[in-house]
Amino acid sequence: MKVQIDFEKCKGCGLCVTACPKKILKMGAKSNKGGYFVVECIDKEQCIACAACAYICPDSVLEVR
Amino acid sequence: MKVQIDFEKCKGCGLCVTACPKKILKMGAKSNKGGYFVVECIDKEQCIACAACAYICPDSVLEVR
Amino acid sequence: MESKIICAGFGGQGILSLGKFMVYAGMEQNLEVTWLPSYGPEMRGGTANCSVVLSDKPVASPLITKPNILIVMNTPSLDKFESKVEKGGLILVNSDLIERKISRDDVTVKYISANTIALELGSARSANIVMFGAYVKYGGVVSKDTALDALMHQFEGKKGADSIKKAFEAGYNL
Amino acid sequence: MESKIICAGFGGQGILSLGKFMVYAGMEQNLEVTWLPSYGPEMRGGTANCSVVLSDKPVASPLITKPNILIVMNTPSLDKFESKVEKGGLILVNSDLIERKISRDDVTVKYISANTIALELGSARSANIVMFGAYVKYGGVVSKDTALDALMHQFEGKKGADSIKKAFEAGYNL
Amino acid sequence: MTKKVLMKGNEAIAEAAVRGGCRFFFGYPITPQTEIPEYLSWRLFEVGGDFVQAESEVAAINMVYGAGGAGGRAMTSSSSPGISLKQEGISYMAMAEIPAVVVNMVRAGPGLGGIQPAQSDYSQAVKGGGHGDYKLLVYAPATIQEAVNLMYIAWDKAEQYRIPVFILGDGMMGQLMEPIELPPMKQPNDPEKFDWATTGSHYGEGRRIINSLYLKSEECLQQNYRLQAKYREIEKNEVICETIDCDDAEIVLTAYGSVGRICKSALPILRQKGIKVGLIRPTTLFPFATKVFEEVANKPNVKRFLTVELSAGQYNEDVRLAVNGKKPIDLLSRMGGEVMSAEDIVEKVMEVIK
Amino acid sequence: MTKKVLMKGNEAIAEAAVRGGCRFFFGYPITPQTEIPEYLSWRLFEVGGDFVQAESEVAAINMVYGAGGAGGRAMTSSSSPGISLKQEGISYMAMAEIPAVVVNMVRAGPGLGGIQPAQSDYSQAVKGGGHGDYKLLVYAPATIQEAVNLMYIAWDKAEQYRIPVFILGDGMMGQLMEPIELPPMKQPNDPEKFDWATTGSHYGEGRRIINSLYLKSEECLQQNYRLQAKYREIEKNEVICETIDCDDAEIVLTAYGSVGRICKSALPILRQKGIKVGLIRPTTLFPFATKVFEEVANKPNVKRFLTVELSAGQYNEDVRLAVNGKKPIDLLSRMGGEVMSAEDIVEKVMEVIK
Amino acid sequence: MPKWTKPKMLTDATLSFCPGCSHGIATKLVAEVLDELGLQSKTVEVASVGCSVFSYNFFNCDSQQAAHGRAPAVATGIKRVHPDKIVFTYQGDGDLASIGLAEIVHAGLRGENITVIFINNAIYGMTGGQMAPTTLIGQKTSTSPFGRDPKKQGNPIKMCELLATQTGPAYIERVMVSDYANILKTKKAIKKAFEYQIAGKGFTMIEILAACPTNWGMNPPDAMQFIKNDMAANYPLGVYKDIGGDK
Amino acid sequence: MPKWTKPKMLTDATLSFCPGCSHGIATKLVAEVLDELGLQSKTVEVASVGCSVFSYNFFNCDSQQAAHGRAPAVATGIKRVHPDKIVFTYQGDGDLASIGLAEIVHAGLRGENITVIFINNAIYGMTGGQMAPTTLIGQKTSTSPFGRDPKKQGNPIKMCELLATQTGPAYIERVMVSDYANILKTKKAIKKAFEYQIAGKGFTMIEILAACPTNWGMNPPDAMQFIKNDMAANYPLGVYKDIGGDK
Ligand SMILES: Cc1ncc(C[n+]2csc(CCOP(=O)(O)OP(=O)(O)O)c2C)c(N)n1
Ligand SMILES: Cc1ncc(C[n+]2csc(CCOP(=O)(O)OP(=O)(O)O)c2C)c(N)n1
Ligand code: SF4
Ligand code: SF4
Ligand code: SF4
Ligand code: SF4
Ligand code: SF4
Ligand code: SF4
Ligand SMILES: [Mg+2]
Ligand SMILES: [Mg+2]
Repeated sequence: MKVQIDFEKCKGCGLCVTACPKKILKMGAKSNKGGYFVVECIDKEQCIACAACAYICPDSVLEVR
Repeated sequence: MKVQIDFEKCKGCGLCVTACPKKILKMGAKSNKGGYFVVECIDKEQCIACAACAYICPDSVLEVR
Repeated sequence: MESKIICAGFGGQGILSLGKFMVYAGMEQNLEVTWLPSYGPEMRGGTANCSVVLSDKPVASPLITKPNILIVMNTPSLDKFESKVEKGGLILVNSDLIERKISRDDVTVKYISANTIALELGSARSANIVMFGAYVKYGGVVSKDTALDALMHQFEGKKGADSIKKAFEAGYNL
Repeated sequence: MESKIICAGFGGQGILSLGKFMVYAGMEQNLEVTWLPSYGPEMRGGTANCSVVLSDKPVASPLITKPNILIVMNTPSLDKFESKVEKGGLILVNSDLIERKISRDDVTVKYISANTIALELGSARSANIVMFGAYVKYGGVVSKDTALDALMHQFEGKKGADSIKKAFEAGYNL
Repeated sequence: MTKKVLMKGNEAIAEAAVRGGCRFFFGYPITPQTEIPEYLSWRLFEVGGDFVQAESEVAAINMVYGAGGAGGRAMTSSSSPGISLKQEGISYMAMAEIPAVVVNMVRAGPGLGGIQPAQSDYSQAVKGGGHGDYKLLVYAPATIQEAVNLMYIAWDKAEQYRIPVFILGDGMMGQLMEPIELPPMKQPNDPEKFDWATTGSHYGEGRRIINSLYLKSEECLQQNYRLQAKYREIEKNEVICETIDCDDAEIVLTAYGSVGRICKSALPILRQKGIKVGLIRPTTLFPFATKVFEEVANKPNVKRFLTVELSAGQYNEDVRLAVNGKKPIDLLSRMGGEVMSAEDIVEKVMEVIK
Repeated sequence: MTKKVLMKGNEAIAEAAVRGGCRFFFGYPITPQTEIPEYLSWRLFEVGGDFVQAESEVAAINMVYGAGGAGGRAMTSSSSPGISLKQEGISYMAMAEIPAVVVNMVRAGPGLGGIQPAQSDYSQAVKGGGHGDYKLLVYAPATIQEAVNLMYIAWDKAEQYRIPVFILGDGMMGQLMEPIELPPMKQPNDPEKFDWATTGSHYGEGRRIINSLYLKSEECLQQNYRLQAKYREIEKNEVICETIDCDDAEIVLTAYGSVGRICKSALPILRQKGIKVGLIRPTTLFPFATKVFEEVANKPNVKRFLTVELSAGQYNEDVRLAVNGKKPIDLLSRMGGEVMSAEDIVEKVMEVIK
Repeated sequence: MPKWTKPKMLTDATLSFCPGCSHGIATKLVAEVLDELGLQSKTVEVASVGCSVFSYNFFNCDSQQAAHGRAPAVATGIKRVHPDKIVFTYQGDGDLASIGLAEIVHAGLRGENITVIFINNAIYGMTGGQMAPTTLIGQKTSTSPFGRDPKKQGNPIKMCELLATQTGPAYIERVMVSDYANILKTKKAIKKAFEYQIAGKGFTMIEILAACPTNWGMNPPDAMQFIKNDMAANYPLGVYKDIGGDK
Repeated sequence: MPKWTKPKMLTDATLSFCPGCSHGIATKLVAEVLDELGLQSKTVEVASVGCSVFSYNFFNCDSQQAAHGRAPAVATGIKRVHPDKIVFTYQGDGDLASIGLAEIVHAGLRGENITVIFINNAIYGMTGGQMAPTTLIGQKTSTSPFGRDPKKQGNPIKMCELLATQTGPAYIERVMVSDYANILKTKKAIKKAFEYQIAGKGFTMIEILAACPTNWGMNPPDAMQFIKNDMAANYPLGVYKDIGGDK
């Protein structure tokens, strides 16, 4: 399953984007109810489940399996 | 004039006695109005005016000239 | 004459500034004015609102519980304040961010695509200026010229002043 | 019956203990008692005093402004309290440390060479016990036996108990 | 009758606290109450409790907050300037509903003032020296025995209402020795039995939160309503007040604490002089004995009141509120650590009735 | 007319302080007053003054003690919990007679409470939240303009009486913006001209001592007499109180600060409904406008009072003391940061008069 | 096997922090450690006054909210009643190093057996960006608008250095949450601190260099760089005290 | 030429200290230094709460009595109004290191240009002998009646060591008044501190190991030996910080 994003919880801070060694996370164009633009995974296949993104995310938005 | 003792100010703590290199100060038998036994100089001649007694006296009882 | 306005929306939408524009305009027109923001850390990422009073007598209470004008920039704010508007009052709705319609029929309502308009004019952040223009038109206690003067005064010497003016005009001319 | 006593003197003369001896004696005799010391850092090297009340009814006020018995161990204390003693009251004066005489003639006065007596008995520090003995004799609300019992109870198992007793007797038998 | 023991007020208060179940003391030295911590610094270890000399009064009151919130029977004691430093903490405890006991052996103020007895912290204790609308359950004992008895029940009341209990004493009471009867040893409640205490045993839904923050004003209002309802309840149940000879009195003295005791000694003197005098001596200052005053003020025999206090009229304000204009009230006050005697009171009575 | 400027309450207060001669600020951030220190953190340097963000409110008030005692025009500001921490220092300042200004922009309490406006620190400010018998000169402005005017004279009054002046505002006033007229710049007095200030210039006989310690109770009493005499003087000279329409009123509203302002807006609504209503709005809380209340209470047309306040009845106690049972008094109160509207007041009036 | 899921010691409440705030990271790390050490039913958290004031809503255990600066005193009270339970404070730099300085130092001197999580973000976050005791020289804040000048606004306080000089503290380390690797180090340090507490070794404190993007006026990734380049340069990372095996 | 006479900066008031109390010595030394530096008409003393509370009666200059622990804050207030005057505090260990810890540390961090005379007598003298933050391990006091046990009553605080870790203080030295030679050294240190203040170098503190014969239950000469043998062993003498020429 690798990385999973909880759309409503993301605050769009962009920290996970900087953390991902595979550069597969990027800020999306869609905003959630909180008005935040939510991060997207542009290529789940490449995800190595390293959890760097999950560790840096302040809001426990990302789950990595 | 060497060491001079202000009888009423002395609190009889005995610190000057321990400080005098000439051992010429000793606790006296007379008490002042405060009820303290006042220090005495037993041999003014020997006083070298080193002021060790004056420096250690907490109550500025001793004057050394 | 006492105009009691509540402006409400998300933090970051320029809600507090919108209120200040009204106040400056009111002052320019020699009205008595007050501006009271909601404040504190609960604003962080949450909602923001302010109460503005424009009056020809000294303002007794700056705290508005029943506005006669409501300007709303998001749905939660509409939910919160819709019912409080006085009968016969005015509601200006930013229809770009609020999908639903007003349910009351005893108030005047204007739906304004403030974000779209602002974006079209090339200044995405001036949706609040568009709303201000609309307010001057429909809220009607300050003249257009006075309001525009007061507004432009705030942006004097700053870049983008031109697009501010455009946004105001667009709002006013809806 | 209410006996209101002030004991006063230098710090270090056992003034507070003197008051406590009275209180213990009073308790032994099933009287109501209170003991209130002067307190605080101003006592340092200065004067000490305490107020003692012995009564057959609950003590209403432990604070004594007009004692009927005054026991003084130094001149400043005599100066301070002499005039406050009630008419017909009693003043016990430690004449070893107080040179002057009492100027009033409406009170009973006993002059006691408490320090001399104590010194003669070989316990320079029990001048206060001598005064206590005299108090029991002249102050008269507790019996001699009860007072002595109560006193010795305080020194139970301590060395020098014997000379305490002697000092008491000396004071009592003046 | 149990054997009476002779004890200094401060020590008796400390021993009574232990017997009343107190197990934790946090405090800082200050005259004239230092014998309380000194006594407890060895006594609490004997009963398996703990004693911490805090770095300051501010730290002390917040340690009490922590210990009380965790279900322990905790107390602190101090005197006037130290109590002022505790005001923020006391306000927190009131809002967070922490059961605990705070003792103030009042000394002369304001400022560093003096160390002699005073009653000039009345308003601070009763009206709220800290911020916000709160009340403490305020006991003002007149004798050491009464202080002992109140200390003994203090934590029961504190836990019953989840409220800080405040003992308003004074320097005289702390230093005084008199024979007292000590109550038997009582065991404190097991913290785990409280449904609000943060004992560290709770996880998830049932977890306990001790808190005084309510950022949403509606919620803050609700918590304030809760507090006010509790205060009304306490007003209904907890008033303690002694009334003497008011049935035929023409002049009624009123005083609390040590001064109440002094007033008592003035009564027989005045009666002997033929003056019909009574006394209202409240033991609780909050809840205030308003009804007692109302009833006495309504008696036709009562012509006037005389408030006697060691402050500029702080207590007298509550007397005036309770009497509400029905009868005239005079004030005999001393300040700065000076204490009036029974004779002073007699003199004042003679003056006001003529 | 001078040109009016639009300013936030907190900033206007800060600017008015500077114009009133304030040169030293010592404080600690807390909502909703932080704009005061933020403004002064640059403004004071422009006028040759100094600004210190203290390590705590406790440190801040003691810095003010030092600076004020040295003859400087100094102030601190805070909000409820922070003001509680300053109580010891305020009591010291009262006793040592330090002229200075303390601002409290009151928020909801008790405890950490909330940050919305409240008036629940009334007793603390007026009755003495610190220990001992003392009073502050307490101003409660209703509008920013009034706050500005009071700040402008605050140090003059503080120095005239050698007393701490206390400004009791609330969160709403601090956050509100309205156009105000600013007074002209005033230069502070030279500290060397005071005969009490520790300017460091004095040696031997004429040296200055700032102190609140009086270990001998007779001396402590004398200093307390001195303070009380000063307070009587202030009561004689310094009452400020606005009275509206009491001459024919049947019901008289009373409120202070922001609530006084809201009450004003209820008056025309009520008059329109045919209700004869008046208002007493005191600006000084100490000294209290007792005489004004007495006179109004004595008017035969006045049937009753309605106290309106953002607390559980703290202000109402002073109203009751002043009215002294002459007329019935009702209370409309809000707590927790909730603020009543003019409509709420109208509703309450309708309810109590029927 | 999941590589990362939300720890059970975190409730479902939305964190009240701004986007990219390091408080979120630190809170999560503490929760993970408590999970891993199995401390969920024997822990009391003490929340302080600052942006983390609501942490009693986030940690899934018993909790007390303490007055500003007094969390170590509150923790002392709790720990004395329940010496067998785990007690920790979560404090900001204003709370711990300014108003609460006496309380933290004396808790340290007492060797109070508690753990202190100290979030140093060089700013008063909650109140909107005033100067903190740890604000760097030159840093602009709303009460040092021209940049902190040591002559006017004094010098930044170094808490680890200060506490390490005293007897009482068992373990003191400074870490940062600027990036993945350092976040893992931070977690390790936090874990060690709690292990020391379990072993009864005494006072432990982890100072975490953290970002406040909002009041620093930076976007979160830049703020992380600021931690690494500026904060860590002024506040050197490392172990300042470790009594190791002895108690 | 007189070898020693009472300094003019001492008034004629009888010192309120017990016989043999080190406060008398320290007070006198400060007065001598002020005399020698000619500071009599440009000095404000700040008295603290402790046995030295009446020092405003002893120093022959302007003076303010400060609330317990707050002397550094009061001194800050005075110094900001009169930066050209000399301001010093005279504080005990309870005052400075317990209740007033935050104030002294932050005055140090601000580099407040004041001089602090810190009398460490390991006891609360004024209130009758309770444990001080500096009470030695094993020392009996009225609130550590079985001797200070670090597990129960915590560890003694070392103020010079603590302050020396921070930027802000200019000069910090620990001395003692146990004997003539050390009294001269103490005087020298005090003089240097005031000279630094005159030169505007910033915060200076002299910690003086001192005796409280009364509450130590010793005669004064024995108490002096206790300073030398016990106090100095736990509180090493020496210069802890000296920025020397730079400001
Ligand atoms: C006694 C008191 N003073 C001041 C405040 C206001 N206040 C709330 S949080 C805070 C500072 C928070 O800064 P910090 O501790 O660094 O935490 P952060 O928000 O940066 O995480 C202040 C001053 C308060 N609540 N109580
Ligand atoms: C707020 C406050 N708390 C406590 C006290 C009581 N108090 C007076 S002096 C003192 C301690 C003095 O000890 P220290 O500072 O070491 O001075 P020393 O007497 O030993 O010279 C204390 C606790 C006080 N006056 N004010
Ligand atoms: S788990 Fe690793 S690789 Fe996958 S998205 Fe997260 S950071 Fe990138
Ligand atoms: S780190 Fe978390 S909150 Fe930030 S953008 Fe990524 S998923 Fe969203
Ligand atoms: S001056 Fe020197 S020699 Fe003379 S008495 Fe004093 S100590 Fe002794
Ligand atoms: S040192 Fe001074 S006080 Fe002590 S005995 Fe000698 S002269 Fe007297
Ligand atoms: S203000 Fe700063 S510290 Fe507070 S939540 Fe926002 S980013 Fe975090
Ligand atoms: S109690 Fe101790 S410190 Fe105080 S004056 Fe006496 S000897 Fe000196
Ligand atoms: Mg911070
Ligand atoms: Mg000491």
